[in-house]
Amino acid sequence: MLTAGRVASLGALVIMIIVYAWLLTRARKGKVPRIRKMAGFDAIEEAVGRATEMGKPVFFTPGVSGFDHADSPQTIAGLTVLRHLSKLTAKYKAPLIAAVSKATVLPVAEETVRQGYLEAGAPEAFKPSMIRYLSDEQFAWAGGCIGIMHREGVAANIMIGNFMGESLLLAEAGYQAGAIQVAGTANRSQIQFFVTVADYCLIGEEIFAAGAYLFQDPVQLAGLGAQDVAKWVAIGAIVGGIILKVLGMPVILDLLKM
Amino acid sequence: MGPLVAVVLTLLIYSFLYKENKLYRFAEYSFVGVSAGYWLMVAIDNLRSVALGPILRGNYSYVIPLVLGVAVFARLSKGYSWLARWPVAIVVGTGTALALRGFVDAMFIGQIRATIAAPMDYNNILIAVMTVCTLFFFMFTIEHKGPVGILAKAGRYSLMFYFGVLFGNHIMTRMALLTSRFIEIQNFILKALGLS
Amino acid sequence: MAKEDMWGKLGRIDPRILYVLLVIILIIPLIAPIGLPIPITSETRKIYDAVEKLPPGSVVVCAMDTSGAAWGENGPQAKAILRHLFQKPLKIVVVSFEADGPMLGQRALLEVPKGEKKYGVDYVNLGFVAGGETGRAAFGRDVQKLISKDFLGNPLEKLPIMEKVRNAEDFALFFTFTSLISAVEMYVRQLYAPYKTKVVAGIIGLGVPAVVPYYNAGQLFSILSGSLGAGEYELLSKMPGEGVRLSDALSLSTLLVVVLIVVGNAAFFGDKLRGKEEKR
Amino acid sequence: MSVLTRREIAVFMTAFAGIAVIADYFLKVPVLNTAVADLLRWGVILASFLLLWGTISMLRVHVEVVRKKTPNQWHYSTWLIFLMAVFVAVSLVGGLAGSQSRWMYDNIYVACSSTYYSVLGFYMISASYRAIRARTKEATLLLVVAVIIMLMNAPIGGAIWQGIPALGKWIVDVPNTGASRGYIIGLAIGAVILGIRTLIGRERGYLS
Repeated sequence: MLTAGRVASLGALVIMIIVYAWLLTRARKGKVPRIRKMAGFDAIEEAVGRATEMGKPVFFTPGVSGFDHADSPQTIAGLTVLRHLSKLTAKYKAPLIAAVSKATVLPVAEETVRQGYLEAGAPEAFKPSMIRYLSDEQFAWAGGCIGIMHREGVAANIMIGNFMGESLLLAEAGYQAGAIQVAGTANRSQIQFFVTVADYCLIGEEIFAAGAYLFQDPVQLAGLGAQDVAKWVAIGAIVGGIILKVLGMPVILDLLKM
Repeated sequence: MGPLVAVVLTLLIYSFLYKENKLYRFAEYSFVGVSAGYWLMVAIDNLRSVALGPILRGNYSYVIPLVLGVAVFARLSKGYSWLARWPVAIVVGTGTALALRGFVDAMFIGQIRATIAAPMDYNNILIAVMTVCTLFFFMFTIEHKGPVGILAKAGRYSLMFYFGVLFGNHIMTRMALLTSRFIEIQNFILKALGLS
Repeated sequence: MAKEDMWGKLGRIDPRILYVLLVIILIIPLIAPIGLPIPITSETRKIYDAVEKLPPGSVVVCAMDTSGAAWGENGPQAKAILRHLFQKPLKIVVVSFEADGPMLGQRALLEVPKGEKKYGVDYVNLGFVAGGETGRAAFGRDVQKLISKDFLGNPLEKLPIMEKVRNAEDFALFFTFTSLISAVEMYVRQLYAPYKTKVVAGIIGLGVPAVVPYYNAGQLFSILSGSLGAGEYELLSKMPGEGVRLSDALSLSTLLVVVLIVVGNAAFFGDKLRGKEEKR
Repeated sequence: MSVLTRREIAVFMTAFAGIAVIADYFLKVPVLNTAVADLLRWGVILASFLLLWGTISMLRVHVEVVRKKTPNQWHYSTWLIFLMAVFVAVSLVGGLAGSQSRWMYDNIYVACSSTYYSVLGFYMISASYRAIRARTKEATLLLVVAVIIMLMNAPIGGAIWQGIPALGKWIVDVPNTGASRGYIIGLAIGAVILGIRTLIGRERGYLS
């Protein structure tokens, strides 16, 4: 009944489901995995501090995508960072400018920042004008962001989300404005520009750890835990498989071919 | 006439390089307008092929997705907007599951298997080592210290090779796309001058 | 002192000067081609040899998953491959799973010489299939149950070619011309994994590094890399076209980028060094 | 009726469709396999309705702009709607593959969109000069690799130093494959966990 050649995949899927379910139940009891230090996220506080010292604004954008594509997890990761960032700007009294590129993201971003200021105990410091909707069009939005960075002379530029053709433009503008830059994206054909231009970079999957890292969200921590177990399995299979194969016992390889 | 329109619009867009202006936006909205009309028609055309065709051939079960599909427009009404969730639910369910089963097979098991199955020469061992190190870099629930730290660091450096290649190829693509526009303009000029 | 000013000036150059420089560099080889040699990669040669060796009557699918934006690279690729396919006794199916595809597929079909080949008998444009990954999976499973007409509106029953095109098992070779890494991965998941279809990724240059592991693992039959790949293929099939024409300008402009990165970094480190000296 | 309006119904539909599609891949059960083949075709039909919806909601945004006469914007939106209508009319009369619609598509849409993105080529030039810096050891490595790859891609590279093409190819085939493979395996794991979360109804963003 099982399709030949796909048994190993089925096994892997079942293992992942069981591990994830187990970690989720543990998380419900308050037992969550610990997360490693991530310099990119820590740098946000440093950036805000610098902006406060200089009395210049912090610029933020969650990328070009909205919620209706496969890229929406990246937008959500960006907004998670925005919530953390707005708490910090409220705490340090640094001016914040968040520019969104999709009309659908605007209300969510507004609510996020309002919430951030409320949690930091400074709801009166929140102004809706902190969040700017520039345009749904890719380059009109990017052009708007560049304009803001130049005009306002931003001290920090934080970009987390999905970035496409405009990634290098934005990073260049931040660099020209002399801002400290923290940038991250899971877009596989743009990340290299952030690595070469930004001061701190969050690479690929790292941005999806935002909720777990910044807010210790138990469901997300359980998800990361499950992913790491799968990575250990992959590492074990590769290392063990190669060693056994060299020793003339290709057991793991045969298993994977099932 | 056609190539003239194309070249004029091309130049209008390039005027943006000097500075943002109204002509550029005119060109931008022109293409968004045509593409919107095109997408509308292509969606309808697709429906004729995949939904109406089978029904006309006598396969009446396709009436069900057709009705469910129309429910997408229930979002326009306040009272029935919940109906619009159903088609989305099915699209997301099938799409997610298709991707998921393929991810496990082709990209998890498939890639691990390929790493082990490769003949063990220096290059393939290096590939295996870099794969493992990159996986260590993407570990989140273990502190990057000690041996894990060294492996993760090596993973980060491995990724730089990948990003470097991305960088180089990205530049190539951008330059090719730009050059192909120039070729189109050149073709137009040659034709106008009667040289081709 | 004079040296410092130079570094400072280099760092603050107006980008529009650089734009003009680029335009000049691109125009020169278009007017006076240099004819730099194009080395043929093993990946491109593998595609060419495979097409040459296909038994007569084999079905080759060309999936146009491209867009207007990427046509500058995907166009030369698709045309180079189609030109060669039309010279062979093969059945050619054009289809697309991205909305912009069918029109561009039609354009490519109109632009290449078709020899003796007849529409509906030897080649067909099946138009667009929605659904992304779902559309691709359904196409591989059963073409005729999914689609009922071609892009021109003809019912499939009236097209003799379709007798040979039932499902993925009939595809001798499957090309995708795309800018999307994800599109290539969808074929690896929905055509290679279940049916072991020979998928060739005709992808724009920037997507290549991300799909190389699939080629290395045998999940992709081969990769045609950007306009460079198109140029190589044109040379192999002895029909030089856009790909070859692009190559000189590509060479020079890429070189310009290299030079600018080196000079820019020299200015940066020169500046840094100067800063350090001043602090002392 | 009130039961039907509940979000759980949709979550159940997602889970049901999803589990059927997954089971289809791993189990050889003819009834199931045929049913899922049909389900996939249903999915294609529903997806084209979503595409239709996407276009119509975009049209609504522009109609709203024109109705409100939003400054600096409504002229453009009017032009957009006009061109959209012309395209629809032309392709209703002459067919989507007809020569008039192809004319508009090739000379307006393809010409503009390809130019629009080709502008990035110019920006690459200025950014490579003004912002791309070997500020860390990692970035230095990245840039060295990038330069080798660029010289490999440009046929001129081989003329500068004969070893460049071979070195570039080795980088693409070996280190690039290794790192990219690790990235892909990690990506696949992330996608699987997200997929499971979606199918068990813990990720409901799509059901807004």
